[in-house]
Amino acid sequence: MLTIIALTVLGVVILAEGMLGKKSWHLPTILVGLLVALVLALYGWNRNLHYYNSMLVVDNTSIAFSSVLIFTTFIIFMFAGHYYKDVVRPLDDIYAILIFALAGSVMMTNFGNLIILFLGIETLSIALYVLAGSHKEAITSNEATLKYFLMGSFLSGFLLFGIALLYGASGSLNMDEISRYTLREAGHLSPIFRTGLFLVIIGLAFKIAIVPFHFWAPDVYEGTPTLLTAFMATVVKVASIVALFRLFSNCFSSIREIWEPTLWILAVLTILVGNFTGIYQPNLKRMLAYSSISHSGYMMLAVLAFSARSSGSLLLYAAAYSVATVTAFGILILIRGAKGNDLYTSFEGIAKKNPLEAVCLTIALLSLTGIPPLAGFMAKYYLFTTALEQGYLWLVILAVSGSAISVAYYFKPIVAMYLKEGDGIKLEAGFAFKTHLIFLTILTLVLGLLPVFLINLL
Amino acid sequence: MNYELRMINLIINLIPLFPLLGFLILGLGFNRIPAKVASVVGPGTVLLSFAGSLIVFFHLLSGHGTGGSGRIVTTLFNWISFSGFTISFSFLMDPLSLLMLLVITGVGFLIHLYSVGYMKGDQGYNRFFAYMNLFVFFMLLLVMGAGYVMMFIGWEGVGLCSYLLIGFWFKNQEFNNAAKKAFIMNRIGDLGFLLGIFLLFTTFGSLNYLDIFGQVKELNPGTGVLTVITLLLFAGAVGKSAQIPLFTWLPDAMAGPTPVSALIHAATMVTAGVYMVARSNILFVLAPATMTVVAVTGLATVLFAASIAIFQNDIKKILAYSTISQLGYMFVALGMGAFTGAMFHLATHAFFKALLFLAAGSVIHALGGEQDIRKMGGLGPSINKTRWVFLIGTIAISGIPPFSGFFSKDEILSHLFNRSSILYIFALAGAIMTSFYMFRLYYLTFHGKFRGTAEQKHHLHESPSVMLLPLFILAGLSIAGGVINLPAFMNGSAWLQSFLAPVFSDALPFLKPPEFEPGPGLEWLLVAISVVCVVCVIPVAYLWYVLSQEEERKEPLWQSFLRKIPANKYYIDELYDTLFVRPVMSLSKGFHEIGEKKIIDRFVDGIGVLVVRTGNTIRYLQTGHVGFYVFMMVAGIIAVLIFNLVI
Amino acid sequence: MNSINASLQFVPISYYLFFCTVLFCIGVTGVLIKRNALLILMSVELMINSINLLLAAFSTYLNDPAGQIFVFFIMVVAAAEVAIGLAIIVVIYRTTHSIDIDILNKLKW
Amino acid sequence: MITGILIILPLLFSLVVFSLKDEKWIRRMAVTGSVLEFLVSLYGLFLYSTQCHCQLLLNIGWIESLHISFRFGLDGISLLLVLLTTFLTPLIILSSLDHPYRKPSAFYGLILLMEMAFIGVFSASDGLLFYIFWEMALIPAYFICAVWGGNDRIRITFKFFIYTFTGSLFMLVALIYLYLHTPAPHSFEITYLYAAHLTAPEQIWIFAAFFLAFAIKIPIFPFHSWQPDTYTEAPAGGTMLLAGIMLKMGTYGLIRFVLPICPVALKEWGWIALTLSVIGIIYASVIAIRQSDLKRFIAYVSIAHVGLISAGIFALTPKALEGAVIQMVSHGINITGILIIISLIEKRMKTREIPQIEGMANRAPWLAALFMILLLGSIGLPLTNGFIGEFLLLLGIFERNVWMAAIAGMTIILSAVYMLRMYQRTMLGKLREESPEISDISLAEAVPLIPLVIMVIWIGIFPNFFLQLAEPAIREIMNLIHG
Repeated sequence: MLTIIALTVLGVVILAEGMLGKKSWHLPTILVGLLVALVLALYGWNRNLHYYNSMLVVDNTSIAFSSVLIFTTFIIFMFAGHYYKDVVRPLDDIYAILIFALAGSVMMTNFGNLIILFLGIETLSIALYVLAGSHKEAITSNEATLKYFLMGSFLSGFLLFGIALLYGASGSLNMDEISRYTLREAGHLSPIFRTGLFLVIIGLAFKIAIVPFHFWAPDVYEGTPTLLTAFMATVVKVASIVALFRLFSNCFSSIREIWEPTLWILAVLTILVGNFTGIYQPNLKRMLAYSSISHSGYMMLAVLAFSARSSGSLLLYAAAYSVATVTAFGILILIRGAKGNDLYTSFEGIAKKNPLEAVCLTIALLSLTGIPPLAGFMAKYYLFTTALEQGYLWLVILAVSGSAISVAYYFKPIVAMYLKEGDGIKLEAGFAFKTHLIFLTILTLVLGLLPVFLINLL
Repeated sequence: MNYELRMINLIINLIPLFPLLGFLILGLGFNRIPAKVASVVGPGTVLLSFAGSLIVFFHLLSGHGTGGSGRIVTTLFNWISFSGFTISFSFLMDPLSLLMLLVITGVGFLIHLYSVGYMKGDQGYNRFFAYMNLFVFFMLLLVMGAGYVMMFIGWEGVGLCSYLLIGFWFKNQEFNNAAKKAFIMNRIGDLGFLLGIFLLFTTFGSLNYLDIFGQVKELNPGTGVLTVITLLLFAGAVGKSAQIPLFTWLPDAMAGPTPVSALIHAATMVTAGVYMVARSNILFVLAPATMTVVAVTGLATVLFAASIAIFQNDIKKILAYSTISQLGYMFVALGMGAFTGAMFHLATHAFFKALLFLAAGSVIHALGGEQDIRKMGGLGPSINKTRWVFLIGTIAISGIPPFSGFFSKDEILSHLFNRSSILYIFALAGAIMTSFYMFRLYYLTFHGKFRGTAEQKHHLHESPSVMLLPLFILAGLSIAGGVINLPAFMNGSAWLQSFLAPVFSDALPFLKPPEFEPGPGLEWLLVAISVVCVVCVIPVAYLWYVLSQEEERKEPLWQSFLRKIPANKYYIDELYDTLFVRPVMSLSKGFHEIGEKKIIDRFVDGIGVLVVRTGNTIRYLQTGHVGFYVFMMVAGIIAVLIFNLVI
Repeated sequence: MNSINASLQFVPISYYLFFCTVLFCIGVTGVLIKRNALLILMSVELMINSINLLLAAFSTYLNDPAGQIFVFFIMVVAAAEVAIGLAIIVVIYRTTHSIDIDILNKLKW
Repeated sequence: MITGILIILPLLFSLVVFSLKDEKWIRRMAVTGSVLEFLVSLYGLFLYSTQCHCQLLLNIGWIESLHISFRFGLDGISLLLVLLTTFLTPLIILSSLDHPYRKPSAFYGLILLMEMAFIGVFSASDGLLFYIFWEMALIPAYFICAVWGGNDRIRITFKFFIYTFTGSLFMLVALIYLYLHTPAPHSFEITYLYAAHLTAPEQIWIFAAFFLAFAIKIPIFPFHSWQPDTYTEAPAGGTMLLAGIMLKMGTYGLIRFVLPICPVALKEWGWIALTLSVIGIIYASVIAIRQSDLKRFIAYVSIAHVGLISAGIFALTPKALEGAVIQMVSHGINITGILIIISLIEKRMKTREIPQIEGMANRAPWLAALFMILLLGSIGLPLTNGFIGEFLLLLGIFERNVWMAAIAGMTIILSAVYMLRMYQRTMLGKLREESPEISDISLAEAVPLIPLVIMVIWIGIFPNFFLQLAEPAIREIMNLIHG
């Protein structure tokens, strides 16, 4: 609760600064504010607070995830300075909206009532519609925001319809009520409820970009300004998957057999389509879009194989995935700055002059591939273990084949950087930028070597 | 263990070590140490081991410290040993191995000595002696080893040395091919040998002669496994001793320097097969089927090789084929159970064949490398000493009394006669051929008029004394070598017989007894027959090859056709080439071109291509049209709902 | 209040359900077939309003205000959404002088 | 403790090497590091006693909640392979010192990193650790081959990477599956994995998954198609690491995991693996005969030899296992030696094409002599290391299946054929006029070769030390299979 308030206030403060024209204050304020929010979030640890007759439920799981979200936003904002360094127009709006979006995502992790879920999603989405189009002059940006908006609002319609049906069937919007209802009616659920259930799934699937509701993702990611794409690919995705996870673990765990097959199929489709389509992409940004799709498929395993340990492994996975992806986007920002595009060809031979950047990107990609001892491997390992525990052997085998395929595209930039000859340009990355990259890389290593911290949290 | 025995053990272990030492010295310093040192070290080490063997020999004769068993076993160390499996590096000294030892080191020393002169000035002088010493070392391991694995070590080792020495002049790829051929053909046999060893181990749980021979007595004759074992072992022997069908490498092996041919390809290595069969006599005796195979193979080789030898024109090749056929005699003897006879012939053959080779070497030396007898002739007067020793060798090999060859061959023949008269007749035919081609060789080389070039004639010279001395000694041995086993009916003591008796004693009872025991009279008769036969072909040879060489040229067509086949060695090489070499080569090509590139690689890459193609197809779903996206999503929604609600 | 509920409950809930579903589907069809961004936006609004109606109906039948409160939230959100949507359409129009959604497919594959 | 040092040391040195700039110091540090490592491992050998089976344990808690921890330990087999690694790495580094690699810091750093991974693989007594190090070895290998390799390196090395990586992923699934079937509390510790209760069909699947991973790594016919290309394209040092040490990971894995964990499956389906291995021997040998590129030639030779090793492993007899272990060591030594020689030849003749090389022995007798010894070792001549392995392997296979042994035995003929053919065409004969002026092997070049040659002879004459080192471990594994 406090977190959300803090974030909202932070957003408002930024706007105020903007009015005062204190452009240079933005980033410091934001970073401090985010830390404060983080602290406030952690303050609720082990307290298990309920607000407004449990419309907001703050338990450890939600705290952990919202911390991850805030932290991810934090590390994204570390790049903001460099990204917007030669933009003259005031940035308070963009920053503020980002913060509001974050607030929305935090709501999505804390909801105890479908209304809050909906509000969170909409806060997030509406903010993102704006952000996606924030690069007004660029036609690609316009296209991105239009596509995102149309499909987004369309699908949130389905979400709402689903919620409405759930409400009608169960007689409440409160999660506990609904779960009690499901327990009661487990055997003979009314078709209304089931329809509602699946419409809700679909609504969330759209946000997570689960195949076949993923079509928006690649285009929107490509069109959106890179920094914000990073936000979409990490915070938004994680928030939505957490929402789904929360919904299922709290409400629908007792009626597994109903949603299991569907999610199974969706997960497999997502993993395969994501990985297959990633292969042929000519540029890194779009490739990352597809990789994010495949990763949401992997995270679906945690939802599917809901067990005592799965929340922990989902947390680890989310963290590992976010860190690695943000790193990759960081390098992407650099390359874009230098070459004006993000085709693989612009990566050729940069390892010579920029060993640090090359190594960071390499490690990030290897982590996404799931090579030990990096974070990505540990995350995948836990995920597969939990899935196998629940007996999803074939799902795991397919997932594994998927990550075998993923090598095909994750290695393209690596090959380009190290093995191809290119114009030996020096990327201009400031000291702060470099240190941040190093920090992220080390984080990837540490998460890989000591995953315990996150696992044992939940 | 008393002092004396410890001394003996030490000496036994030293015997193989001396040549090894020589090898190490010469090998490591081959391009540093001067030739003089090499010519001392090379023969010296062998002489030392000869001395050692003599000591052991007399010690064994005296029978001290052997516990009456007539054998000494010394163990250096456990070579391979882990739970329930031990192969110790140990030597067995018994009459059989001692006989071999004496032959190897004795004849070996003489040949080393000869080489000092023969190889003088060759740029690989030191290397040569290094290889020779290494060979002696391995040969000693072969005969001294106390088990089949030890024998196999030596067995492969001598194969290696023969490879190295055949290809000694490695600038000439022809020689290298010959060397390679020798090694590979040997290895074919060795595979048989190895499998035999495995089967021995799985049957008897040990690979020591004494353990195996101890157990084998319990088995009753003709057991299947014994037959298989012996056949496999014999395969090894066939390869090493150049019997049919693996004999073609030996003539090519003549590419090596002549002393090598004398030592390795006449006196010692090629007889390893004979030694092996003799060593495992009890096994063979208990497998009658194998015995027949051995005998038949041997006899076939005798005739086959002899018939080829008649039509060869290369002095060394003729000797090579004669070696093959003499080895054939030994195998016939073994096959008939005349183990002593075989060993006896082995010994005498070592003497006179070494002599012949060295003499031939001296001839070649005199003619500056000429080996074709058609380009020789009339060399008698100019290199008289060589001519006489060569003649001695020829008489000895032809089996004319009282030369050594006579006694050994006659023992085999009479033994054959007692067993089966058919074999006897064939063997006799072989003997006749032998004396014919040998005298042909002798006459064409030393009689008639010289057919070489003028400047060759000008250069003709007798070899230096360092080469002649070994010749004389060997000549002496070839003359007198027979005495070691004078048969009883000549009031001889049959010393070798009694000396080797302990080795073969276990086997003899299992031999099927001869059809009848010939009296002395019959023995004399047989001797007479064989002598007469071999002697009468000499004038024929003289007539053909000395008096009337012109007619020998223009012969009727059918005759020339008849000579064509054996003259071309019955086209065996060509046969093998088409049967084995070419197929393997084309198979190799096929595997690489089709198996690798077309099938396996294509399949693996195919998967990759498939994945990439799929990716490339799927990605076109991303049309970029919102309308299409929305449509797809709705389709998806409907699918999900139908999947869950209707179905 | 209760009397109103009672009078409303006079109509069976299935009618509302059916009616709203139809309305919703009309909206969906509109989104599917229209190529004009503005019309699509309106169809979406139609969908959302059908949901509002449904929620209201349910809350009446359940005698539970939550649904109707939710409706208010939805209206707010929808308003915001429309505002954003129109803004976006305006921007698009500025750059492409058209609000046909098929004009824009630079981003694909 | 010592095991920990063994793993940390190369890592530290590789970091140092990475950070260094001055080429001279890079080389020095690389050599020092690897040699130091070797000495440490020798000390480990000194501490090791052949009596009990697994020792020099190191156990640092890692993820207690899942009973995963840094568990290292050496038994005879692992110790031998660790020694092999630490013995070969310095020689490989030495042999590539005079080669002008660009970015030497990265090159030697990666080699040391790889050494660390190898040692981890060989000493891990925890399934997950094994897997982690297994993959960690792959990354440096990829970069070494891809960055310093030949012209077609990008395609080839990528194929190599994705092929082996795919294989190992299935191993991961199998491992996790095993983990979940270990007696509670689940653990990856090797003994737990051995104790996992599996039904026969489960065992078969596990076997299949492991076999796939290891067969690709070794490689066993028909999973070998990545290997000749990779060996050919990789830089000399890289090929040595791959052929000398890396493929031993596969054979080691077979012994450490497949044999004890799925004996039932082996009894049912082992014959397929055995047959494949034996086919591989003949197939690769026959192909090797006609190869013209020396490195490609060696690649096929290696396939043939490891085919024999894996055949021995699948023969499931103690002798065959002893043979396999000793042969792993011997193969590592021989092939590394031969590869060093090949790099020397290439340095002199500027080519690896056999038809363009002839008569080197005329000018380089010592080179030819060393070559001959290594070659004899690899064709298994008695009193060289190759013979011990081949003899025991064939004997073991013979005990299992006579015909397999007979076919596998063909290798002693075929190896003679291809090896001598190659030797004759490169070393013997007349030196071509057009061929460059070549010199004999220099002392610096001989330094890495001499130890190898000595080992060839030493193992050949005194194999007992090595055999008995491995024996208790092998008895252990045999008990697990049959008990």
